[in-house]
Amino acid sequence: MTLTLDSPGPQPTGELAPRVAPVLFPQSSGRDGLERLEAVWALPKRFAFVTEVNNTHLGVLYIATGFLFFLGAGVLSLLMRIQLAYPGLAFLDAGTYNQFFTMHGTVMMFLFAVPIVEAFGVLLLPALLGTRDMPFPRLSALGYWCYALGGTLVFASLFFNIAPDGGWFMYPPLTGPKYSPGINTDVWVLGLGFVEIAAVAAAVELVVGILKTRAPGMTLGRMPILAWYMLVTAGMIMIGMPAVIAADILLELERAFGMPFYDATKGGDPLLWQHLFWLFGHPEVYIIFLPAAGMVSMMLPTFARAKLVGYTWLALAAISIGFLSFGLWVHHMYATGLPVLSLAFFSAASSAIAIPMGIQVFAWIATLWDGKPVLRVPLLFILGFLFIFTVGGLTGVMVAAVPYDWQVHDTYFVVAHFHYVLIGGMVFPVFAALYYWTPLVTGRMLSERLGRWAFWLMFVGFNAAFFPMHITGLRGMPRRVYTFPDDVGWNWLNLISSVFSFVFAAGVLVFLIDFIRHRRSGPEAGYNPWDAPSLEWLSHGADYGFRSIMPIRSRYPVWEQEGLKEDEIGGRGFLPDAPTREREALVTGPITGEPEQIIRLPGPGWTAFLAAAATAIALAAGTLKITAIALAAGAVAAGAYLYWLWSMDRLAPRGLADAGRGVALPLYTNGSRSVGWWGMVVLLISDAAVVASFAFAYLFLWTARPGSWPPDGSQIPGFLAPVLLSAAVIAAFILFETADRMNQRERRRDTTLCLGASAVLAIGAAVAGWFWLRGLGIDPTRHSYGAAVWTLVGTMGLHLVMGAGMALWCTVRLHLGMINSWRCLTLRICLLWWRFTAPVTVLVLLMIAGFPHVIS
Amino acid sequence: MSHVLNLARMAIALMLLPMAGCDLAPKPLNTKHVDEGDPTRGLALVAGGSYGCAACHAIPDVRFPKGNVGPPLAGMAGRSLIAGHLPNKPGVLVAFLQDPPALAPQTGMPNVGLTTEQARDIAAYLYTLEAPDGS
Amino acid sequence: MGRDPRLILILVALSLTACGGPQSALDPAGPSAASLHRLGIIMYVGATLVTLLVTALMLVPFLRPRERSVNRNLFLWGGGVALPLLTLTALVPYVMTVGHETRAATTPQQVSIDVIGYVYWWDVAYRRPDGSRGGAAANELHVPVGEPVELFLHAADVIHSFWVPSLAGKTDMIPGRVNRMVLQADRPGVYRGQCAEYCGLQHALMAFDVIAVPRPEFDAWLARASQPTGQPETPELRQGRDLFVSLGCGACHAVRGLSEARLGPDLTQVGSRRTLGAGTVPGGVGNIAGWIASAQHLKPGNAMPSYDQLEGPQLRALAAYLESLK
Amino acid sequence: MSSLELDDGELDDEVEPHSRTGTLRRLLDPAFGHFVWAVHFLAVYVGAAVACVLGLGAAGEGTRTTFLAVLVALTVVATAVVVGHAVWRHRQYRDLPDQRFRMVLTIGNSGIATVGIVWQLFPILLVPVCA
Repeated sequence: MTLTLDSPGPQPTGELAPRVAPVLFPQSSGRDGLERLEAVWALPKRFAFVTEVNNTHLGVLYIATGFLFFLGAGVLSLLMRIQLAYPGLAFLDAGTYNQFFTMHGTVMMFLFAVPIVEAFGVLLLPALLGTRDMPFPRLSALGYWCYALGGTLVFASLFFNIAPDGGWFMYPPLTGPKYSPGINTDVWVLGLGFVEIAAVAAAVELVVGILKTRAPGMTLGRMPILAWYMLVTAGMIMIGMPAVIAADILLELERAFGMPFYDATKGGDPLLWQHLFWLFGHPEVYIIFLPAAGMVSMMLPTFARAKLVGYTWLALAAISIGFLSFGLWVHHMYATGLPVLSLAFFSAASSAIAIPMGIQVFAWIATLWDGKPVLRVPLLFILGFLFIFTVGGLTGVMVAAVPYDWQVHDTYFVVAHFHYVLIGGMVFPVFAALYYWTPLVTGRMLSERLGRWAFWLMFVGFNAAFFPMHITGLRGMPRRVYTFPDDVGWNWLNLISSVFSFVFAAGVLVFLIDFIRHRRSGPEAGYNPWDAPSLEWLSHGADYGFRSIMPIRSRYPVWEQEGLKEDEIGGRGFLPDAPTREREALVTGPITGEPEQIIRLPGPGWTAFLAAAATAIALAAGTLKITAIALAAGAVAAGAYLYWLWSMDRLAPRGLADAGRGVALPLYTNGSRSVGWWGMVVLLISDAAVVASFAFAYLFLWTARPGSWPPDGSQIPGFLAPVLLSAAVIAAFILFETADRMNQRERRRDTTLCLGASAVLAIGAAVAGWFWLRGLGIDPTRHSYGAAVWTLVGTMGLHLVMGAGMALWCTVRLHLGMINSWRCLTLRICLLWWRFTAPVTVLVLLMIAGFPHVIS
Repeated sequence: MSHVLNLARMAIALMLLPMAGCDLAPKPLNTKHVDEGDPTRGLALVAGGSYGCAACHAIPDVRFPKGNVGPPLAGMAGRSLIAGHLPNKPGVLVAFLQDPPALAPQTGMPNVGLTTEQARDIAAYLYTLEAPDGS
Repeated sequence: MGRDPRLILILVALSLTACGGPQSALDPAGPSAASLHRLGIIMYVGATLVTLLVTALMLVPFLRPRERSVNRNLFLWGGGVALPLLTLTALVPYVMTVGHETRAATTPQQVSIDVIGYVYWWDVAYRRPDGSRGGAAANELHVPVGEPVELFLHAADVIHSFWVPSLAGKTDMIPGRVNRMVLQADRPGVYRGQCAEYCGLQHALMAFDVIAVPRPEFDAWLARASQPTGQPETPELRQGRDLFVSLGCGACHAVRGLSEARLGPDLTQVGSRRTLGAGTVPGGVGNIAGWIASAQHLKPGNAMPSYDQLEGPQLRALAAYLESLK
Repeated sequence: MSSLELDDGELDDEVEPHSRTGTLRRLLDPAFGHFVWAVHFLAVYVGAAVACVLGLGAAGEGTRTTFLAVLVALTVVATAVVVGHAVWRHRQYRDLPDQRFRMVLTIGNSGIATVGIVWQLFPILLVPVCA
């Protein structure tokens, strides 16, 4: 892939120049350097805090927001447990209960679990990787604000009785236009679509951050283990989230425009949603679990007083889980009546994941055996995690067994199972992490005594509330029932669960009290209070992270690299200064960690916040069908995004700049060396997953009703039009390639001509595609076939229009002198878009034209 | 000092007064008594559901269903009339439960086929239902 | 923490002994449920042992700190790789052979039933040998004891899931698809089932009964279910029948010989039903009257309106008529 | 002061034998086994699903046996590819101490992927087709 995507071209190459005086921006390791560093990284004052884009600041906000959603969804669960305490209670009516359980699941999964583990990544990774910030701070900010505003809108729907009520996995046709005519479902689809996009933004940030901004010398094998886990997680979000985004788009197309993807009466199939949703939904569990496991792996060595046993094993376990978890999606569809053989493939794949899981658990236990463990509160939560998660994992093996799952699927057994997995596998580690890393942020320690109270209340409350649910489920209680009869034998089990759910909540309350208390009276933490081995403690919470960026030679640098602290404080690492008066960071090679570039990061600014807020308002107004506000806010959002894009690929001098330690590095790079290139690659992988989901929908709808295709009486597409369209698309692409070549030769006029022709061809192809489908008589609302074809072709048409827009964008920048033979990152990134769009469009056209012929 | 103590005593007495008042308020005396009726068995019959009492009436000890076709049965012990025109006496209630249309031709309440013993038990149970406080 | 394994053991033992309940997977009454239960027991025991092992291993370093460094290979290869690899290499093939009963082939003599899920009730139709719709019922399946019964599961509106834990695992009912499953009750009795896939507002009140009776009794029942209902004998019952017609009940409900509509449950034998409103309230004339007058109060959001404009005697007559249909 | 000593070799100590290959491909190479697993998994799953849609369930015993034989053959090929790749990488890396992490990562992933692939034989051999 890289070979074709990354064309060779002029690179302002970096060279290590140990004893040559650098040309630009000399760094100072003295007091003046520190002053500049502090000034550049200082937080904006008061209300302007919404303009801050620094990861430390955003990470804290992110975690706090996630925790608030956790509390909100927790309160919902307590209210539900009151309703279920006795049979036949009327504490909540059916409609309210259904909204509550839908929101409990939705909020816990989408607004708490995924965001908060990503938030820990955003907060900790730059420090763990020994750098100053993530490579795209404004993208982090956009991700955060999209999440915070979108999440708030979704949660607020509860107070207006328009909260979604279709269950957190929203199965159509129940959630289709016929059976859910209200806007409740639109709130879910649009609000969550927003949050999912935020998650993808964060994933792009995490992948590129981990690969491209590590401390010099930090090879892949020396990364803190959390980075491995976060890398796998972000990769999974990249591939998995697009599937559910695609499913959401199809559902909203059905709801808003009557395109029947899930409506069986018009050739749709409800199982299409289940495939797409669970293709994301099962990996989702591991997306939540893996970062938590990574945090456990970070904390364990500290408390075991020993290095991690099996670092490499854990890394490969994380990678294996990342892959295998995508082979489990039918796990949730065992009862749908698919052929038993198909189900059994998934059963076998689910079992294979037990091996990396086993490796992890035993690596952690071995680490405890290897050292002399110190039982502090975080370790207590980790032990609780190990126990609960083991139970949840074992019931996971049970539900993976197809026939057994026929009994327990959609019952309280499964409710118990996934709470063991999620609370055990994620909430307990997150509490351990909160106890562990709070001193890094607040500078004070939480109470050991209250921490023990919180742990035991949570541990006992959790097990006593959720263990009986296994039995409740086996004795026949389905999930999602707002009440139950009093003569089936579930009364005592439910009462026990209800009572102890409050004990669990009391544990959370003790933590909250402790947290509020410690801000005033907690003991000062000082430097590295737990005597941890990892780099984040070196930074001890300064806005800029480290005084200077230290070269790393160990997996446990704070334990093993002598004099690290002194050198860091003394400014004897890289970039001890901010001579450009801007925020700077090092870009390093993704595999070896050798320094490649100095990037200048954007500081505080309104763009990200404004873009997120305007988008949120536009979506909310759109959902409520207030068109004027939606359009106005949409225009503001579009303006903000365009301004943002314009301000990227800034004018940096061509020469080498001082990086400190006698090393000179370029300020500008092209191609695969630059972070922008990596960002685009990651984004295109996500995009490919969306297109693949649409293609899957097309093919799947055929398998649901095999027979004549097209089934709706429209004409079978011929080959002439697709071939002509493909030719136009390929020509547009080749013209874009030629533009890049011309630009390298500084032939500005030819470049402009090529770009212009490319844009014209692209737009022409998109318009011609429209007429082609119309001419075939394919109607998007008559049958699922037409809906699928229009969606696929329409998506590619959008890609072509975007490609044309990029050509114009590049033309303008070319003429303003912002693109030239060596400063061509914008052009190269747009070229990446075309290298993706052209072949994919051709493939899509081929499939739509060829598939009906293949099967007939 | 003793002055302060007296004040405190008075304050406590004042606070306790309303509660004492509650205890002293005249309780409606339950004179209704059904010979050979067992309220426990009666409640079991009502709550068992197969006679459908709760499908039409809200009954305090039955959580579900809380029917709204007929009147709620809370305070049955204190009611003056059954079905709007029959005196609420033990004998009448037992007979009414056994065959409502016979005593009240316009009632919607069907004869659900209770035996005399069952009707007595249910009547005995109904007479344990005092009016809830404040109503 | 040390007490927890014991607690788990006690609870596992409890779960295996406290089998009761009309709707319990722990109290199997058919070959399918029994084989799933056997698989379950094997896994409960295995899971308990692994939990004990992990918990013990995890607590050892706190009880007895070690001086030597740990044998990594034993943990990583032994616990991490060998333990799951060996146990699952044994378990997975076994799992693959369990539960085929529910997809087994049946012979033409056996009973075939179409079950159609509606929001929020179950339509039940017995297939004649020629495949046409024979006797019908609602929210109740009568099956002969000891024989495999073939079910064809449909959905009329949204997704439902057909589940009788004592007899077999669940199978979804999906619009546009027909799922097939085979069910067998080994002993006579009433087995409660319930919709297991969330299907909207009253998902909680969507239950049914499977009534297993000896073959002759079943045949007699099916014969009755296939015949038109008799003429009402008393004036009150006649008034009730007339009301059934004049109020338009027949626009939704079938009463064999009187109306054929199938928008709501078939009422041909409603007087003998164990429950009304798909398990909402028990049967019987009192509940029938209550249901007619306040269906929307008892089960808000179901498709039946509350007939709250009836006069007392009319309500009684209609309820009595329906109760007489047995 | 030891952390100050930094020479080129130290920064660059994970140089691979095939460092000319694109970075993305080099990053993904240790997960090669899992990519094969994914392709194999999709192949057998989609193959079985489409075959059942096209009426394999009603087909004769011979057709079904042939179909299962194809699935078994696919599994054998996929296993061979994964194991072969792991052996190849092992040969390349075994004398390079710097590459130990990469080697273990590659071989470990391949091992787990192999289990994932081989275990698909259980359903293929034990579960009736299209039931």
